[in-house]
Amino acid sequence: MKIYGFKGGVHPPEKKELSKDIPITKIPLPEKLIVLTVQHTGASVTPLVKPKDYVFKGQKIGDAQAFVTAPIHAPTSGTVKRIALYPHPNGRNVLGIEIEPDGKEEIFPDISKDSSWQNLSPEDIRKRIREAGIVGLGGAAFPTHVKISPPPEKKIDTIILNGAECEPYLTIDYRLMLEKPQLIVEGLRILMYVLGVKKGIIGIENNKKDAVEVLRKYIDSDIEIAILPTKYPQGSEKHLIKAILDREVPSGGLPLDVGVVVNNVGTAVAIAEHFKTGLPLISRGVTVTGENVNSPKNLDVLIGTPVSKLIEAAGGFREKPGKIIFGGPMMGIAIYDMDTPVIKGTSGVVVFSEKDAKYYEPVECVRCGKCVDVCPMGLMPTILAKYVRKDKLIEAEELGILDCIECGSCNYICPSRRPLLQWIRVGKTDILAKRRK
Amino acid sequence: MKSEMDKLIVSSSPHIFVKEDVSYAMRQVIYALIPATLAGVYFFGLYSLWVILVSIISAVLWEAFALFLRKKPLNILLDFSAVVTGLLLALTLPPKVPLWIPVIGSGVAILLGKQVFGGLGDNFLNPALVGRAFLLSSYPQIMTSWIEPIHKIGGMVSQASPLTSTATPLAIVKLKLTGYQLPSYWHLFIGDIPGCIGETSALLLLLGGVYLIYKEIVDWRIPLSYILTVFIISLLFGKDPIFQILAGGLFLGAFFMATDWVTTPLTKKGKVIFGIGAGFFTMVIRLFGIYPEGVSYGILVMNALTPLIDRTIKPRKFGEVRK
Amino acid sequence: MKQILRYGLILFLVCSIAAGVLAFTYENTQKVIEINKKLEKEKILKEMIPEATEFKKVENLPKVENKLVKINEINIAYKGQEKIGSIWEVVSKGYSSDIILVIGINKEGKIEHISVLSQQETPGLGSEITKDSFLKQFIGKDTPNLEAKKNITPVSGATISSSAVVRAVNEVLKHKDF
Amino acid sequence: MKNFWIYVKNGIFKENPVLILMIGLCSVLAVSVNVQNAIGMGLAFTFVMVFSNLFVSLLRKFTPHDIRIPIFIVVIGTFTTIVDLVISAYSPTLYKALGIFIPLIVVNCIIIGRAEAFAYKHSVIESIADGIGISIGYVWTIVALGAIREFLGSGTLLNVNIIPNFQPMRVFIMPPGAFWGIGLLIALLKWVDSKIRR
Repeated sequence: MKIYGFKGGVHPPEKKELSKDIPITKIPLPEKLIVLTVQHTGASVTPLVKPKDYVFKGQKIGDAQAFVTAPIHAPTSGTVKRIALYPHPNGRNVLGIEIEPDGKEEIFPDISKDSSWQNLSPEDIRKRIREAGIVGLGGAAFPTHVKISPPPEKKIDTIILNGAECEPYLTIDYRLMLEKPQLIVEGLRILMYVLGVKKGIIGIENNKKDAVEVLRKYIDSDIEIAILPTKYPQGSEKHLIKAILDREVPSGGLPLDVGVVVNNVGTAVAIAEHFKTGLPLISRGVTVTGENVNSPKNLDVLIGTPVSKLIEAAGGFREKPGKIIFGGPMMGIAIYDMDTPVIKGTSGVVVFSEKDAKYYEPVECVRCGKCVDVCPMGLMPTILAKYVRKDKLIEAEELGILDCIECGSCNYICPSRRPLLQWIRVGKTDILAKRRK
Repeated sequence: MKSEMDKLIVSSSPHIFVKEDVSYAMRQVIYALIPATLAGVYFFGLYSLWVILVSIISAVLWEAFALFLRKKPLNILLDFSAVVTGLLLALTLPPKVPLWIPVIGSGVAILLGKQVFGGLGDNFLNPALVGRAFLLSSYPQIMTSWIEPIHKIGGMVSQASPLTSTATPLAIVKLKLTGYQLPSYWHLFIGDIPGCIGETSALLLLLGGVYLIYKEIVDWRIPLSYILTVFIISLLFGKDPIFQILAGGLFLGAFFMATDWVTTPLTKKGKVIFGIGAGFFTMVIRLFGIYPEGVSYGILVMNALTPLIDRTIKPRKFGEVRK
Repeated sequence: MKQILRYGLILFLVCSIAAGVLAFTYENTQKVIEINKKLEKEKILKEMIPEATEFKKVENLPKVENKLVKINEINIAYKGQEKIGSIWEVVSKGYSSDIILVIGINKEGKIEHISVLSQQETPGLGSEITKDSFLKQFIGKDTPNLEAKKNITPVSGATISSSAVVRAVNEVLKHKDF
Repeated sequence: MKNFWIYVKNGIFKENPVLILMIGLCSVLAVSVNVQNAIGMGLAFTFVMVFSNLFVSLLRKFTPHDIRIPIFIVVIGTFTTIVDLVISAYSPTLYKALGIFIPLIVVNCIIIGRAEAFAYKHSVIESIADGIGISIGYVWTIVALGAIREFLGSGTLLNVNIIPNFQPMRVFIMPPGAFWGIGLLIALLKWVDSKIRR
């Protein structure tokens, strides 16, 4: 398969060797689970239960009316203890449902046991996916049923499964590809059926050759595997499409505009698992890693498990922690509270020691142009940052600041240690706020 | 757990950074210049080592002085940019200049070429070249008095006694001077010819330049387009293109000055334009100007045009809809 | 229409007054200016050959073969009826400009005085030819065999400008007895 | 009369034509090679400045708005020609040095600028005050610049050697030196200004 590649990008140290050979394991049921009402991109959900209510495993406990949203479910059976504000990985406090598990794992009786998706209509499958609360598990957590409901005028011809996993440290997608290849292929087939597409492609970076070998055994001629060069941000939707199909998602557009739907391999697993067991999305794979945990792990954890439990499972801290990141080190968010629960978009937890979480004092831009070279979107980050600092938002917008995918490559490469991405984020927020007015 | 929680660092992504910072890059430039510097000292004698040392030390002191005046922390000195400026300035001086020349030159370079604009990153002209241009127009006699190398490659001792004044190969050609012999390509390439301390050895400068390109400190586009432009224009005007490339400070300029991060365009396309422009102006000065050598002014002119290039040349945006 | 006339009239008035004032000033300064000019010229010539009492401009200038040199003017100096020397104004092509020289030749045919009237050579290099240290080498010379780096030390770093002066002096010496 | 001194003071620093208004730079940069030329140019300028302000103000009631510029030019031109002729007659050396710059006073933006911006709208006395103030500002600036450039560029002041064996920085008598010099003066004035304000 011909690979086209894309311009820009960086090569941060991969650090995947820390956890890549460790099979996915489960962790003991924690004493409390906090299911937040903000799990995904789109509208937050309203709790459907009250404190002291008994909930079954897989019971829907929150939903919303909006289109772009997905319901949340109880990860296990137990009692609702409290509905209050809890720390969200994004730094704010949001409404969450705290459940005290009873350990009985009683499954919600109304759950459909019908596992034959072939007999369902695409519309019914979309409904099932929505009801199962399945969202993109790559990180952005965009509700999957929205993604696979393209407007009729857009013709979709290809589905790409994203197995690039370009973020350093993270290995959960790699483990899924090794351990659950048949589910990945099954999930992809469900998606192809829903969208009426003949072509499915799984994109994998060439540092995961063994995953390619394993997956090859399960595919037919309708599915291809694209081996991509290892480069960050290969896993960005737009760049995946560009690298595999040489199609460019237009500025401000979606993959739909070039006839493509992209889903994470984890999402495919979740879809396939849902049709196998009938259970909604109540757990996900998380890589817990970093030089500062004693034994890095790939874990299958319930949504709502506090991060402290994950670190416990990974053997605890090696030395004093400096930074705990939800997600990978390039795009993840540093959290401040050890009680922060896992949400549907949490693909990894990376722990840095105090020494590694060093803060660099920025110096004046020396105009080396490296940020321009590495920007996968073809922007000029240092100029954008300068415009934002000088409050020249119109100029920044003309230079394409809104196209920024916040991959952080510019910030990573900058020899002057300038917080370019922070400025660009500020600028984007300001421009969007002004637009709304 | 609570106590640890208080200490967690919160910052926005990304959370990892390259090791190579500005100071690292500047140190690489210094390493890359060492061969040509040592060759200069070998060719022109120990006195030129003094010139180099005085230039570097005074550049650092001037920088410290400026930082003190501007109430800036002195640890900015650790970016090594003043050392690079001092070294580059010294390498563009004739070997027997009096020692106050590098002191004044580096003062102008650091104070008027860099710090008045706000220090490293805000200067729009290459500081070392500002210093050199100042010296050249202020003390033209001192700045154009050359000596024969005291050591020659291959055991050949120079015929003329050292310290007698001589002329650079470019001056011999440009001014149609009689009584001088033009060095062969080989000598031009090796560098045992009259010229500035660090500009004569094309070989060692090329070596340093390739090292910097390999280390991804400089972009190959500028030196290549620069040298190529000089080559083509010489060809068009019936000059010996190999001579035009090897003689004078073209290699020093193309690899070490025209590639200065701060004063060259951001984009790759812009860098090519910069190289072509510098080559063009260098040749215009060499062919039609009053100076035999045009590298420093060629680069300075393009430095001044860099903001314009950056305004016009933008990288192609991903997914840009062509109108 | 009426306005144009009014504007015209006002302008005319202002201009007339200005013209009057200027005419008055001109009348009163012109004589002084002319005297000044004459005095200055004589002063230059006098400096060259101080004992001369009168100068006569030569009408038929000698032909110069060298294309780089041009003779502008020759004045013969007289002391009473006796011819005691000549003063030459010559132009020579320098490095970046025309160098205008004034050369005084005494009655023995030797150069008595030489100075640069105007030049625009490279400041600090070619412009050094105006210095006495360079020019005084020519005093007393009488044969057109001068050559830079042989019997004349050029200004260092400015061989072209120095040669231009040498060339001019040679031409003058060649034609001194025209 | 109080106003008179205020207007005079105005031109010296607060509205210094060269360093603050930054007009008429051409003659300043060209003539400030040494102190002598600077003084000569300054005096010529002062004469034209004060008299043109005076007459423009005097004539302002008779000057129709539509043709004020031609009239300003005629007034300024007249005084410039007078200066030109007088200097040429009585100080040929200065005339040689200032050369073409005296006729250029006609188009000096400072003079026509003040005629338009000030003298055309103010009384005769005020206009004279403004002319004097602006002239003082111009003179001290051009003389200071001349001193800097002469000292650094030739090693002399008023053609007297100051420091023996000083190696003059010839760049200062060339155009780049003029820009550096004026840049330094502007910086100095801003610095002093910020100190005073604080």
